[in-house]
Amino acid sequence: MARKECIAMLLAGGQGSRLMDLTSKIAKPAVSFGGKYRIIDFTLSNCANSGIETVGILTQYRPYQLHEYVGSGRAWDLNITGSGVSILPPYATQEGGAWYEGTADAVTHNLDYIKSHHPEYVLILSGDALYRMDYREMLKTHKEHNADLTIGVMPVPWEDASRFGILTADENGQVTKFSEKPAHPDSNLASMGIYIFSYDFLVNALEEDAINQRSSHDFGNDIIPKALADGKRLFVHAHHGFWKDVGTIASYHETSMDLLGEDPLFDLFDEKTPIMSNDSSRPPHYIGPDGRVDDSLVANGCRIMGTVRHSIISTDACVGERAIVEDSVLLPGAIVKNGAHVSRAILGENAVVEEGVKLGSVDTTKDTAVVGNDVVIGKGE
Amino acid sequence: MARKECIAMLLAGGQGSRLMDLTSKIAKPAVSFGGKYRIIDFTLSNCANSGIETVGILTQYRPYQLHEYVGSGRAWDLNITGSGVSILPPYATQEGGAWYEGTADAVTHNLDYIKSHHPEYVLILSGDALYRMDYREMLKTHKEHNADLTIGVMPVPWEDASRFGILTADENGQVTKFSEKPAHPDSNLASMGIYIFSYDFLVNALEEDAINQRSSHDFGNDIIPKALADGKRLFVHAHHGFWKDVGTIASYHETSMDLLGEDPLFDLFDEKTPIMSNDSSRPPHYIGPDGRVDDSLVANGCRIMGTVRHSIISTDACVGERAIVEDSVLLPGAIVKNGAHVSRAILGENAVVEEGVKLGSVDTTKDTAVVGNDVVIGKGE
Amino acid sequence: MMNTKAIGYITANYAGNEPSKLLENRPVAALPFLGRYRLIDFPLSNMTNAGIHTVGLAMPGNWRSIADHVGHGGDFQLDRKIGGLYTFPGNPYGTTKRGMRFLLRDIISNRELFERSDAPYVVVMGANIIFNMDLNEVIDAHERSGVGITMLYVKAERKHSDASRLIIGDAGRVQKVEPGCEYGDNKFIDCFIINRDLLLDIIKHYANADYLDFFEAIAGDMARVDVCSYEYKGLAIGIFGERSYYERSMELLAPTVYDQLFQKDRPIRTKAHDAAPAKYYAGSNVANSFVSAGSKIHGTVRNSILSRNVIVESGANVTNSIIMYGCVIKRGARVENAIIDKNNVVPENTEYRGTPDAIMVIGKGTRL
Amino acid sequence: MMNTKAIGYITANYAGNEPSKLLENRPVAALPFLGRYRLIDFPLSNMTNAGIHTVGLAMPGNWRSIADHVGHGGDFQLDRKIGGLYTFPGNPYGTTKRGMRFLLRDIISNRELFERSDAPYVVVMGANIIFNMDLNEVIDAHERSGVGITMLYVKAERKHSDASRLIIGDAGRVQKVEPGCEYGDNKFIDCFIINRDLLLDIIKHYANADYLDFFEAIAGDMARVDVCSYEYKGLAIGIFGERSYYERSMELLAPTVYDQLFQKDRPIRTKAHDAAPAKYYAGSNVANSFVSAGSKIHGTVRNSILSRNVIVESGANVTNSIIMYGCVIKRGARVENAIIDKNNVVPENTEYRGTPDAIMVIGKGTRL
Repeated sequence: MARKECIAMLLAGGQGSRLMDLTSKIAKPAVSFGGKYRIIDFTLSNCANSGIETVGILTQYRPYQLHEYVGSGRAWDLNITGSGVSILPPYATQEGGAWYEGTADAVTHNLDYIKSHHPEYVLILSGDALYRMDYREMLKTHKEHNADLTIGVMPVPWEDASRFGILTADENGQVTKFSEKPAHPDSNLASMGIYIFSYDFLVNALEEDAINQRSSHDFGNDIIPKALADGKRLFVHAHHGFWKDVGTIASYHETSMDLLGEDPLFDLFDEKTPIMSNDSSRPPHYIGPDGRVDDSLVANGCRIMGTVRHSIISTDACVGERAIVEDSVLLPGAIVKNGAHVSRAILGENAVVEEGVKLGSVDTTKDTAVVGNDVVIGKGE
Repeated sequence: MARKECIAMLLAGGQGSRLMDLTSKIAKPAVSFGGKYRIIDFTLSNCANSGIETVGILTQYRPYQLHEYVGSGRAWDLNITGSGVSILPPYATQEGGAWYEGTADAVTHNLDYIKSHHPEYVLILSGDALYRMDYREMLKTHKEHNADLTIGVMPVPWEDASRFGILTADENGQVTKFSEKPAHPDSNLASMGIYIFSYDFLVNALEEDAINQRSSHDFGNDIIPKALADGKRLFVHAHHGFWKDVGTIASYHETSMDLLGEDPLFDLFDEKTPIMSNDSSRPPHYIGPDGRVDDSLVANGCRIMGTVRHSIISTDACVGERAIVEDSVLLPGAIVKNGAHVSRAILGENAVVEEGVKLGSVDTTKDTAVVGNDVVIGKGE
Repeated sequence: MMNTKAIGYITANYAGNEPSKLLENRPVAALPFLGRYRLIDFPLSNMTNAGIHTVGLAMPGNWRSIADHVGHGGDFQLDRKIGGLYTFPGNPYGTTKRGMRFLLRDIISNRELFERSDAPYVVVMGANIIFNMDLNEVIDAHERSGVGITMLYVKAERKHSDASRLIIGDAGRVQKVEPGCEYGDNKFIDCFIINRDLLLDIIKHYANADYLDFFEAIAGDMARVDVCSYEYKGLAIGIFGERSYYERSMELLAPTVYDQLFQKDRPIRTKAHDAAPAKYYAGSNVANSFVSAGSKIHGTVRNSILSRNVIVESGANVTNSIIMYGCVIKRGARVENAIIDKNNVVPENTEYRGTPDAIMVIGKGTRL
Repeated sequence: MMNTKAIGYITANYAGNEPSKLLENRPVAALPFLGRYRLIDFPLSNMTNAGIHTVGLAMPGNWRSIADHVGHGGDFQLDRKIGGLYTFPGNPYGTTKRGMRFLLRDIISNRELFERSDAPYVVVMGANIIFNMDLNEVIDAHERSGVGITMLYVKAERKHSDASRLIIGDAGRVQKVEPGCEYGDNKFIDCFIINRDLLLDIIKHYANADYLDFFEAIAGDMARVDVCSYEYKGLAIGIFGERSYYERSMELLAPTVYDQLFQKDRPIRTKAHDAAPAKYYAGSNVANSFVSAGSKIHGTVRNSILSRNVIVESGANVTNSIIMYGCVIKRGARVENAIIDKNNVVPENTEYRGTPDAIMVIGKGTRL
């Protein structure tokens, strides 16, 4: 197989239990986001837009919808013979089967896959954040420093720093310290969970980690601290721009709302770095004679007969006559029937809010209301 | 999703350890066979030629090459949005991960997949035999009998019957008895491991089996005996024609040789029911000025400078000058160097037999020689 | 489920008789329709939804926009090893003669496909009368009747000089196919089922008259070949020029009409695009309209159809209009009773206003 | 890795000047080559192997065989959402004028693709001079040199009246492009790299002379646009008619020649087929030949090239010949110094014998 400069390993195996009912049946990266996308689209589009054409996707938790959605990778121009996307679930060998026990362990189990592509560099990604990034820039940083490992970081407000894994670096960007959720941070550079490894170092680090009985086999907990302790060349690459994890209901809702407004924090419309997705050939949406849509995103296939304000209406969702939807996210196929009123809520795929039902509250001190996929909310509930 | 009449579940998870070195790194269904094919091609082609357009492939043992080879299913015209092939590896749920413990258990874990297609009938297949079959004929038998379960059977010579799972049926084809390797068979109808279930019966049978602590969760060991005991409507569908398992080195070699000769037992060239495969765009093969090929199959990309007799030379394999290959199978990329002599052997993918080496024996009382993938056989060995 | 009974043949080289700016650079079959589709999507989707896996497609001379859109049939599940989509050069100048859709020469060009098949029937379609039909019902009816050809028609709701009418006699037999169609006539919807053997016979028999339309060629022979009729009760939308294009598009704004063309179990397939969901800004005001992905709406839209990537700026007003791909309606501009072809910019505070009787048509723009 | 520096443009409508039965129903670009390829595979594979993801392809009028073979570019990794293969109607009668490959009108038809790109360079190729080259080396050389155009040439090994020669001056600058080429001349291999901006300038500047070849149009302007030359040292195979087709094909029987065209790290891609491995029966006798999948050999084959699904029956003898797809050489027949086009049956005990100086050519047969 032809030598590839850089391949990506995308960690997509976690359950994402903090997304509650939205991930009861599907893996987090396959959760719908932004009207017509799924969370993994953003990372896969970053790969495609960065010219990275080999992406191994490590799956474990309820991966069926994710596998179907990714398919051959065609939606991201990653259907390339001998490279493109590869789905890498846990597997059995002569010694029996082994589940992925941690992020590093998942990659260790697929070292054969990595080796078969002979890359010089390996990019480790996770599929649960919303951001645009040209990984080629990060690779340039990595090469300039002749680094063993380069870590993508994001400057965060100092008051938030103690919620993140924080990297301290010298004036050249070389990492001097890594602290997980430090009480008294001496840096505000938060790890984005994006790593570029030089190939030889990755193989060594993973092989050593695999036989370390005390390791939890996690990049953040084990591989990075060990590498620092061993005096390896670790550098940071700072990302300037939007980056947000969508791993909790609160952040999912907040990040969804970041897509709205006159000048949104994350612009889905940027044509230079398009967000690609596995599109579904649905017709344009229809706004009815009494429909009213304000400061919202509306995807194909929708039918809006009522009022939508500051919301995201995903593919094939419907809003009935005299119904009101505000500050909410309707996932694909969700239905708000005539006269219902939905505020600050997330309705799962094909969820139904029956006629006249009132759901959620505009009171931002209350939790966002969540309705699971396929759940019907009737009058009595 | 539109209702499908019949979908297929293809059991491709086993290790195939009796194929020894040929399956040390890849799953049995991905093993090369017949010059340009892989074993799973025959079953997938049967599906395509039978108009079955939804095929779930259950994988577990070292599935990477198998996943890459199957890809989007395009090679078998099974790249169909919302159906086509789906790779179904073991997965984790909220309750943790579960490996497939038996053939029935593997299907049980994917009942959600089956249900999502709303089929009337489910065809259970395995990917390790060489045969041509129109599953529509079997489905017709199933429907005519209004059966719960129809089992594909093959009349075998009476003296061989005690090596198989044997079904005894009345004059209408209704199964009256099932005996695993009976010492004194009262029927010569061997089970081919091909089942058509009516959907409701399958779901009930699997759900009951799943909670049965004494079950090994196997179709042959558990589901069929239980169904018979419960008085369900089980019928046989007799297959007349070639059918051979290729699960041991001896049967692999023997079945390979069945492709040769003036009027082969299995004809790769039948245009009505073509064997489809994921072709590799290699150039035509070249027979050198002193090349000599007799009673053999030679795939694309080969270079034959020496002599080949009664053998199968797979894609990109090479036979050097003055080398002799007889009664053998060279897997893709295998190289027999100048002056070497290979008899009754199977050379794995990219295996090399060095110059002048003699390997194997025409003596059919001896075992077939096997060289593993990527192994080099030098003079000293 | 794979259809083993029929293969398909579609002519995409109908050129119409009415000159139009919309058709200067594209064939009728490539006309954008309802925001994201093109007319050719409909016959192709009907074939695919019936499980037909082998389709011959006669291309016009200016085939580029069809090729860009249809590709190798992948979006229609027709990118296959066995069967699939076979495009070939049809008569480059199209079939402009009144009522002519199925030039014999084009059918003969596709002969090899008909010969290689072993399906008993061929479903033949044009691309300018569109519908969403379960073709298997018609194929089954054809099979049961045992006739040579079954022609599909609807009761005409209006005059169409460029459609054909069927003169139907006893037992539903078609006696004549005549050009032009008045209210109440049996309007041929350019779709018929024919026995493959019969088609090959006709190809052979009439090879010297290959400049004729198929139904002109067999006009004297209708009884012998046994041509039957089948009334289609659903919605069939004929596009013959600007007027019918505009009126039929606008009628789809009624959900009761729309629901006849778009049905979940028989999706209309089309080329996939990476356009973001349409964005409505604060103050936008849209009613009774179709809006496609990638559009950005600040202003007012009424009774209109917007294609992908249309921008309607603040204070702009679009009413009773069809706006195609990539147009920008600038601040304060007004578009009414108009069809604006793709990539146009309507400048600030200008007005493009037609009337219900004289729709204004603006040809393709040059915005990249 | 994706090539961000260049997009591609290929003309597949070269028609040649020599009449030939091989070219009655197909363009030169669709000529079968070495058993399983067609000439068009080579420029497309060169583009793909250099990571070029956007390619415009000018089609001839009789484009059906190219469309069938190339499809939507999937087998060449060119079936993409962003970029991919864009086919369009080139001059339907091809570029028959001597030495003309790059009709300006065709280039202009493709203007939108050039305009939409932001790659700095365009790689331009014909389809009748084939090679397997690392285009990135040439793109890099072009970039380093800072010139407007880099034209690729080889030292001609023979006379070609239908090739062009480059008159090269100081610092490798091309002064003139002239039709015809003798032994030792700098033979243009119909491949050049051009700055995209310059190409757009030339399109605009020479729009009124669009009936000219690109290099005719800029003939008076070579110095200003700064045209450089690049000698390609590898194998370039020019196919201009039957004679060169036959001779160049036969030369590939030498592994040293073959190995220059087929290299594992730069595969030649082509349409995938489901043909079984070739089958050799007891008593077959094949030497110094290429045999393609799907063939069945009972008889004798010497110094020949057999395409897919060829049957050579017992006692049949094929020598110094090219046998195309689906032919059957019946029992006792003899074929020598011949090219047999596809789907022919050579009857029992007949002989098709040309001589080395007068190769016999049999046009397409009718076997299904």
